[in-house]
Amino acid sequence: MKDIYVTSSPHIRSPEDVPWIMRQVIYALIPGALVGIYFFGVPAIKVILISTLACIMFEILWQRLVGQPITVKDGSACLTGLLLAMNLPAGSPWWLVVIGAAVAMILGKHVYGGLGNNPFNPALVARVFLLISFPVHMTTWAQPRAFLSNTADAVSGATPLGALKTAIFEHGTVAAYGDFNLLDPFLGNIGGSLGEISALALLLGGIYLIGRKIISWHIPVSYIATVFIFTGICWLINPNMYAPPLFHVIAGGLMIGAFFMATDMVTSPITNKGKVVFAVGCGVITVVIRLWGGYPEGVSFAILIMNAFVPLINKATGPKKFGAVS
Amino acid sequence: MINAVILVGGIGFVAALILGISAVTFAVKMDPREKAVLDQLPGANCGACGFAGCAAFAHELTQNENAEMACPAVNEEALQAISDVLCRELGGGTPMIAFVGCKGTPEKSITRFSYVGPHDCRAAQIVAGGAKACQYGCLGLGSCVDVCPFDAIHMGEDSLPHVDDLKCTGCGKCVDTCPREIIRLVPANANYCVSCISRDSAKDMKAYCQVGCIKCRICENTCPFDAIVVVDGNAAIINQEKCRKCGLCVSVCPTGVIEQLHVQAKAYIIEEKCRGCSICAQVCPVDAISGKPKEPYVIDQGKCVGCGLCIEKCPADAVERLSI
Amino acid sequence: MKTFKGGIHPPGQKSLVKDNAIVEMPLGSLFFVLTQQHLGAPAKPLVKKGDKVLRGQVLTEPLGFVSVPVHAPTSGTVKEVAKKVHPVTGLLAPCVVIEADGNDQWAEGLPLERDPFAMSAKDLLSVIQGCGLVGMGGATFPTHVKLSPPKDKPIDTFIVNGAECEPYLAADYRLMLEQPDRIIKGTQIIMRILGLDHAVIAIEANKPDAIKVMENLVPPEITVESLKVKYPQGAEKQLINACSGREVPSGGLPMDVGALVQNAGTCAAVWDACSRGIPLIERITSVTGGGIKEPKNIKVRIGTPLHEVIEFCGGLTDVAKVVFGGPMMGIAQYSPDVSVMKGTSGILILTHQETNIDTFSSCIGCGRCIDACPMSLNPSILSKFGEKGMWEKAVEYNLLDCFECGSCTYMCPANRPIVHFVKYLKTLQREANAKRKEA
Amino acid sequence: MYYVLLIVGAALVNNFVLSRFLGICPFMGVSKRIDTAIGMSMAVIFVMTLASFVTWLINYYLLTPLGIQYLQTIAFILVIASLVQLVEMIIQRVSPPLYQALGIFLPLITTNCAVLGVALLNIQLKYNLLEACIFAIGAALGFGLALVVFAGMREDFELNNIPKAFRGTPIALITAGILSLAFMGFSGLVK
Repeated sequence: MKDIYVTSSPHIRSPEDVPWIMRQVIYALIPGALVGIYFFGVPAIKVILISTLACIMFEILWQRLVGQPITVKDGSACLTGLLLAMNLPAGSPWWLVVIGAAVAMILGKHVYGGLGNNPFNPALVARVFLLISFPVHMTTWAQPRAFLSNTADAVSGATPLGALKTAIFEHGTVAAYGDFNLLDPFLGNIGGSLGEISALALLLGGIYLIGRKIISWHIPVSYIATVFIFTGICWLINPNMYAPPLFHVIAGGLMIGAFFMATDMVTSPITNKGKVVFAVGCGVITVVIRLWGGYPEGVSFAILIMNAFVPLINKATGPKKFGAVS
Repeated sequence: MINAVILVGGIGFVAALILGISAVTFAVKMDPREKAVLDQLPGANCGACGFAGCAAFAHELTQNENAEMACPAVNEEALQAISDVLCRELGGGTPMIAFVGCKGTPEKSITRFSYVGPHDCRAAQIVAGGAKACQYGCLGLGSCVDVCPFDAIHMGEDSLPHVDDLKCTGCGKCVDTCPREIIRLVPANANYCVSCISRDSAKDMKAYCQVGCIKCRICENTCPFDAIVVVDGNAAIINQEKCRKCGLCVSVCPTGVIEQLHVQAKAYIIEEKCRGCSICAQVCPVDAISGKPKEPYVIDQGKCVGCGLCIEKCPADAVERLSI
Repeated sequence: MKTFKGGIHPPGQKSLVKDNAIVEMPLGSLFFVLTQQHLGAPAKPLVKKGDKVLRGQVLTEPLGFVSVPVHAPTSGTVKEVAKKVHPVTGLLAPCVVIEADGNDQWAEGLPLERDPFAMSAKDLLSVIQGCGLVGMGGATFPTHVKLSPPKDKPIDTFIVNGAECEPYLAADYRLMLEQPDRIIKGTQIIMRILGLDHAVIAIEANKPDAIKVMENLVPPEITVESLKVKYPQGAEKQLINACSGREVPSGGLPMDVGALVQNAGTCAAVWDACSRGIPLIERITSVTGGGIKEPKNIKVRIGTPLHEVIEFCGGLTDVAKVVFGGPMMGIAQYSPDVSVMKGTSGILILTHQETNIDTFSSCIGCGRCIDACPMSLNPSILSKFGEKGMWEKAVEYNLLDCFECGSCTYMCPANRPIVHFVKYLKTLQREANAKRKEA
Repeated sequence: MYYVLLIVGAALVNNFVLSRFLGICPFMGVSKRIDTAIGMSMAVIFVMTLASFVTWLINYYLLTPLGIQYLQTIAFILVIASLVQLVEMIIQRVSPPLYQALGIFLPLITTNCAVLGVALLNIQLKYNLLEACIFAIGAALGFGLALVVFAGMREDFELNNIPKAFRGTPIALITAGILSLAFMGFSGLVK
């Protein structure tokens, strides 16, 4: 009986393994990516392809280099690539995407030992790295559907949050922004990163993930609720200075952040209690940066900063022990 | 200018005053020797001395008059330095090194099943007692390698751990880690060790291992110095104090389970000094020395095993080791 | 429906064997009766090579209170008292090898006829120990010890465990369906020993016909409780939690909350022992899995070697793993000579498709193990400590509360052998404690 | 509100470690375990506040009247060094475990650029005495926050399978870099 396997119990396993989970997240991202492609056209496809391929390539390259088994099959590199693409402007030049992929895969993930060991969300590390290193490229937003008009000045738009910040900065009131159209950001007809424009598509993906039990409702719901309540209070106090809460929820990167970036299993707390604490922290930092900070958008920074707090949160919020109270 | 001098001097003086006062008020007694001793210890905090790290051991050495040198990793120089600091002689003990008592490579020693699980011997041992058919054999997952603080053990291509004599300090961490107690400490100058600890009989062993000690006692009968014994069903054990490193046991062992750690330098006879007394030829356990009486004797380098008996017995100091 | 917090829903796979009536396995020629088939103090062999033994004859003498004897499964000659593979440890252990003579002749006076309800509790307990009864669900803790609680911890809740939450297995189910009276009468004897006027038979809701049979037969002082289908519903602490709402304190025993759980098979064996004096020499076990040609529920003598069982069930097709017990907590076997024990509730032949022998990767922090853990532990961090051998830290995270049900490991998408790490850490902890005591 | 902003500004926006890159040595050295990190943070809060207080007085009541501000750096180092020595002695007496844990790093505060930095910044930014102390507390809080968060992460690294080449300081520096990137999000929060 030499070809018999002997292991510790249990002897059966759930079929839901890591590649399966990664596949589900990728499926959930598809609607958001499709909306991006619909509004930004061919450049969006290019960014998605380059980013995904570059991430896979860098993973293989690194693992070859250090002599680790190659793990691209688990789909995490592909997912990181897709997430990174969705966080970049559709018109990003190819080299920007490749640099981002390198930062994500190597600095964000593999120097820490690969999937499961990284404290920060790799895609966000790359995004923030690019945002600070190449601010011009990273804030040159393509206008939605501009590729159809076939004009050279396709790159001139601004994100709703950017426009809001400018309005407050230049005129001291939100009135300068105009009226808060909620339908366009809901559907995706706004400027912004490739994948963050349509709240609807991201919401669909998020609901799919929750339904599939890949993510729990705790992070997205607490995150969005915190942003809504916080901005709502500010708006009630001074509607001249602050935009309505629903606008803050729908416009910008909150949806993709709450459903896809903050919920990254590796870099979020492990218990549900911890997830709520984490998400509230993300929400507060996001709003603080959006309302009073120098950057119009704070989701990436907020999640990265809270990523750093995860070990502490995990320590403080262990599960309640069975039989502790009798 | 003068202001500056006065000011800086003044601040310095005031600060010195305050520090001086608080040094007295908040004084904590600390033996200055402790630091001196600590500087001499290796600082690897391996815990082989039985204390929580080098600092704790340094504390023990200075505070306890009777504390012996329990650190296996200090060298002669450091030992002398510590003795000087403490003003008492510290016994060093014989330097030891780790020795792996198993030669059961996957080809020579069969496995019972395929193990899947953590890559750790101690973890593998709890699943049906480990995959190796021999209950005494090396599992080959390298827990000893991971635990070595001196990078002195490495897994060889034969899936067995190998000790680097030069790096091994004999701290014994690997000995504690090995779930099958295969690794043991032997004197660093030991030359021959038995690479098997199996208590199974030759009959049982035949089924799963070709390189185990089969308790045939040939080595016991061959050893000219009674240094090797097979007792109570244990594998052969070499008494390192009695062993004269002749290596005869290696040559007679039918399974080749006795390992030679160092190459012994062979002996040769200095012609001018030899008086041809024939004592060397008589004591040689391998009959490597021949010659005619009153004429210089010759050592057959092919036969000599470097035991050194002749060197010891020669009345004329005519035998020496070849330098290697 | 009653249940507990946490747990998992692995596919039941019971249909493989669930509808097969219990068949008695014909007598083999060689029996390997291990002397230690229980948890606790060892037992000393009373026979030597060449002795003639009869069916039901005592073979060992228990050394201590927490110990039980083993008995000859059939009549024959002792071929040798030697070391054979033990299915629980996988190591060699003392074993009485009996060469059957084929007559299957009972020892003198067996089986006898008596009214157990006329006997005193003390007598019943000594009969139960003398007949070598242990928990037949797999833990093999001596039954008489469980039935002798200390005075300051009286038992008021008695639960008969018919949950059989392990996938694949259907031995208890068949027993409940075919011989419910044995279980009920055994339950009544245990109630008599403990002086209880009430007992609960707990059955998972996926066995409606067993629940029905039981409900029709039970006397009014016994109730049948239907439980939610969830693994590990049949684990002692979880079962008590589900049935009575009580939580056995960390590090404590069921008796600390006044509860007692006995497996349905054990109850049936208690009846046989008390009414007819028959020792525990055979049991019902499910031989199932994708790798066996004819899955069966068999009544098999203790000591029957594995290869004979496999032969009786038509032989193997594809085999990756052989497991004694259920797929969640059972123990993988490697030797065809390993023998059926008192605690062997099932023999699984798992194919490569059914079992998972992939290597594991780093924890991705998904938290599924935490949701699954019925003891509300943090298996994720325990497994990380396991990788580094940091048992002191693990003890701080309640390592010792884990009873290795395997729910976390079943769920883990990264395939991490969490239970293995836990066992490993517990071993390290035990060794360190032993060392400390020595010093 | 002004003082709250002062603290927030010093702790988050211009975090001493993550955006001014002061005090990296103790930040790397004492961030291996959370409890020592907390102890170190306490020590730093205490030393920074005290140092700010004393150096401010010295600057405005000794150096300025005498017209020898050019001696700032030397005088401050002198004062801070003695202060830390004092703290060290007190800790050694009062809490030996904390002293053991901080070990070599207490003397490191002596010449810690973070402490000297806060003293010099106080003068440069023309804070009054109260502002100087509050700024020091904010800066020390920011230092402590970064230290504790970082210690939490490094404790987790112990359990992770980081490639051998990156274990210890390399991974800590990379992480500090990423954390610093993240903290840049706060820029512009307080002018």
